[in-house]
Amino acid sequence: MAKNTTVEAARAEIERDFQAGYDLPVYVYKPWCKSCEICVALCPKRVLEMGEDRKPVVARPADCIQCRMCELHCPDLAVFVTKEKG
Amino acid sequence: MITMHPSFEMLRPGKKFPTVWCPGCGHGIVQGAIIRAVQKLGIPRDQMVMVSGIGCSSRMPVYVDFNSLHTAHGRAIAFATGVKLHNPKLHVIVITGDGDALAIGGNHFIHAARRNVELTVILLNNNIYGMTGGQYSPTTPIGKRASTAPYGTAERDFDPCALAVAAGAVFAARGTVFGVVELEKMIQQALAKRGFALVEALSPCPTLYGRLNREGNAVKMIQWQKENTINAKAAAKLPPEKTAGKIITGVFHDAEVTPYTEVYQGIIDKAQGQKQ
Amino acid sequence: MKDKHQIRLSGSGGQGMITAGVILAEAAGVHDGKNVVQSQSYGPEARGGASKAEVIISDQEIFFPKATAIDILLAMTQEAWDRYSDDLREGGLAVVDSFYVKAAGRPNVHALPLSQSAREEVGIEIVANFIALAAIAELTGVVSKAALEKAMLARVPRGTEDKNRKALEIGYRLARGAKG
Amino acid sequence: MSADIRLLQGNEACAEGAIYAGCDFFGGYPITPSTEVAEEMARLLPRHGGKFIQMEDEIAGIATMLGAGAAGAKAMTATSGPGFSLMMELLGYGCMAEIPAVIVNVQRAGPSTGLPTKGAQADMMQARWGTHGDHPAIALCPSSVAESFSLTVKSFNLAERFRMPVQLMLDEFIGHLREKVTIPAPGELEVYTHPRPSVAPGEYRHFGDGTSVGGAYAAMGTGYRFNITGLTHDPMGFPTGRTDEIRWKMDRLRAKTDDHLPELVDVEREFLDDAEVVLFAYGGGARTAQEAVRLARARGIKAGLLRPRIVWPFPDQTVADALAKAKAMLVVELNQGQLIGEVRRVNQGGTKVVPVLRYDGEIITPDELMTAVEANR
Repeated sequence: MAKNTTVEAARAEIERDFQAGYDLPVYVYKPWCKSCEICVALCPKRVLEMGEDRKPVVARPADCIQCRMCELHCPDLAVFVTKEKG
Repeated sequence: MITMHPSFEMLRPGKKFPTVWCPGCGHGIVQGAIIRAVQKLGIPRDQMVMVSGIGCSSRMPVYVDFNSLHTAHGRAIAFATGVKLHNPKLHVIVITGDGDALAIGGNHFIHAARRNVELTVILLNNNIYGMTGGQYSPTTPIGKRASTAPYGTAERDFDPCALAVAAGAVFAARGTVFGVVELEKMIQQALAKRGFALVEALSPCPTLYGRLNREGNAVKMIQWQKENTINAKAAAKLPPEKTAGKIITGVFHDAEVTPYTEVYQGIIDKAQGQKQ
Repeated sequence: MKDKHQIRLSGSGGQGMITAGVILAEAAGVHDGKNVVQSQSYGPEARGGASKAEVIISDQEIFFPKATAIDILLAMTQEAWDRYSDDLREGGLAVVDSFYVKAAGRPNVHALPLSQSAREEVGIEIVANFIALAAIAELTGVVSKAALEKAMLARVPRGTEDKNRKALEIGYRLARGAKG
Repeated sequence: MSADIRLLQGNEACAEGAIYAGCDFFGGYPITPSTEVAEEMARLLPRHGGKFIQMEDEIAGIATMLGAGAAGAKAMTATSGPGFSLMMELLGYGCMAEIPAVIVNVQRAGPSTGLPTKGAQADMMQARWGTHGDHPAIALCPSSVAESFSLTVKSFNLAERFRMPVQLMLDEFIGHLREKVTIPAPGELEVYTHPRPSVAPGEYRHFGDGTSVGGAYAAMGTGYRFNITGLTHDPMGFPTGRTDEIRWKMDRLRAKTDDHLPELVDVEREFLDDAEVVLFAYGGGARTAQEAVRLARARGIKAGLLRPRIVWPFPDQTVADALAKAKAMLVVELNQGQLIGEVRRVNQGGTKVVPVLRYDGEIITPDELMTAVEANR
């Protein structure tokens, strides 16, 4: 289930992950994810897969082309691309 | 270089997320497009006012860090008219749904278009009343099921873009959440218009409309949009049999007409000129 | 002179009874410095059929705002006379249009050719209401002539001042003739 | 400078009062017998740089007024009977969202279309209880054209201070009556405008800090972004389902009037010291009572008059005090008996409470009222 947090809390949590060396091209902020699978379905390179917890996982990071389809289509601002294209 | 979600800066401080919307509801996708459109235009958020009525879509203003006014069912456009007329410097976006804008609020919708009040109306059309459990709306297609149409509706739906244009809107466009990039451009164009501008965003309701009409989950409904919509420019080049039954998207109308608050400023000047 | 006057101006819709009432009230109230209240009939009652405006003028504060015992009645039509003359108190004075109204059998009724003089001398019947106001002013002194003219000129369209002034003169003259 | 004395209708004086009070927005829909308020505002507002808009119906009228009010305007609407009924939902919105505004109701006889051109005072309970849900109400009743001016100014002051819609309950008798009014010079009457916040935007709470009355609150576009909603909300304006927050909000609304009753009493008392027969009257109907109390005194009857100018909140204590000293209280109303229920509610002793009512579109005459006075002397 989604967990209610403020944007300030979300930002702090994500920053901590970044500082701890997060290096994948896509970030999934799980507390806001409602498991709708849109990001998984619309990724043209199948970078994302649904995990056992019904949240997306970055299964094939090397295939990401930074097209942002996942980010633009996530209704809950829970998925975003962490790296600029090119 | 690793970067944060670019929309976070526009979210309401102190407000808990995620949103009230169901999993896979298209409204959050439209919200993202609005945020990006405002960011790209560089409108200071202090000048932004988001006004809404009642319904699922109308919950949006609380999530975005603008001035916001969540009003009563159907009345968002009438409230927004007051905001804009009192302070024409403010950018006023109306967030409304198909039931809110076209049923209970239909009168306000056509009259604001007629007056050409500078409002950017984003009509999130999910073809159903979501908040109250799936009753049919003025855009539920005939024959489709709703909680108040267990055998399918007996009513024809109408086209909000055509209605707005007929009533005097200066801009009318229809996009989908599948085509969110185009949708975002339409919203940008609409925000830049001086006058009554409508963007109809087709936004699936998997929980109610999808289930009642066996159209599958959010993913299936978004993919349905991909397969069943044609851009107006492309459609114009196709034979009629290829476009039959498809939903046409795109910008239908884009005109320049002196906006309401400017005309009213002329009234003020005239009245003050006559003052003894 | 009695310090409270209840005046009813009646006629048919379009004869300018309300305008006359407002001007009389403004003249007596704003220019003569009396206390005044003015009220009138509205709506279907005021369209077409009989229309009335009431003015109460007093040196004292006026509480109840409607006329109960009429001191001065103007009736421009037979219908207005039939409908509104019952409230004319004993000893009250009436001015009626001699062309339209048969008001026989009442003392103190001055039948004056209001509309006829308007037509013949000014060329437009619409100013009959001002002729009537002037006649009332001359007969009763309820309002000063200076105040009446000032109030009237402030309310009439620009360019019509002369015709309206003439209407007042006719009214004063007719009333002087009636006084004998 | 000589005094500005004018002959005005009650409705025109109301519009002049609004301008005096600094009203800069009118949204409404014309309806008899309130239309002259709209017509005058259409003429006057743009001269003063304000805005007038005729909307598509009364719901839109009050909605656009509240929108302007939320944005920072001193806003107003005016209506009558059927239009007042249409506005009821959003009157509650204005209370919940704490938007200052003035709603003028020039009362006509109902129900339904009723008598559009004839007066009544039959919306008095609607002003108190017409919208759904518990909520505070402030309503004023002018008895003269001069009061139509001064009480409109007062309505705006109360709306700003109490941060809620205030209802000016005119009636057709006063709305269409013409009387002399001395327009006060600027500064002669108090004009109150609520303060704007001085805290840093991050610390601002649109519904916070425990000051629902007299506190500072922001206009849109001034650096303080806030959420306004008709949903029950917390101090930030965020919708809430928490019972403690719901109770906080509801108590905050109730406290607006309940905690400030002394400043919400505005009653005219005439000949009350030794009065045995007290006339209770308000608005247009009070004009008859003012006449009758003098007629009664001239006949040696110890009569007095109690005339509330603010009717909601009801002046319980003032009425109770008068009842305690009187043999009878005659309640004069142009309806089938509305505020008489309030009089009976506060009547703790055995004072006789007598209705003197008229509801045929005409005002009670002094003779009618004197008959009742004589019968209860």
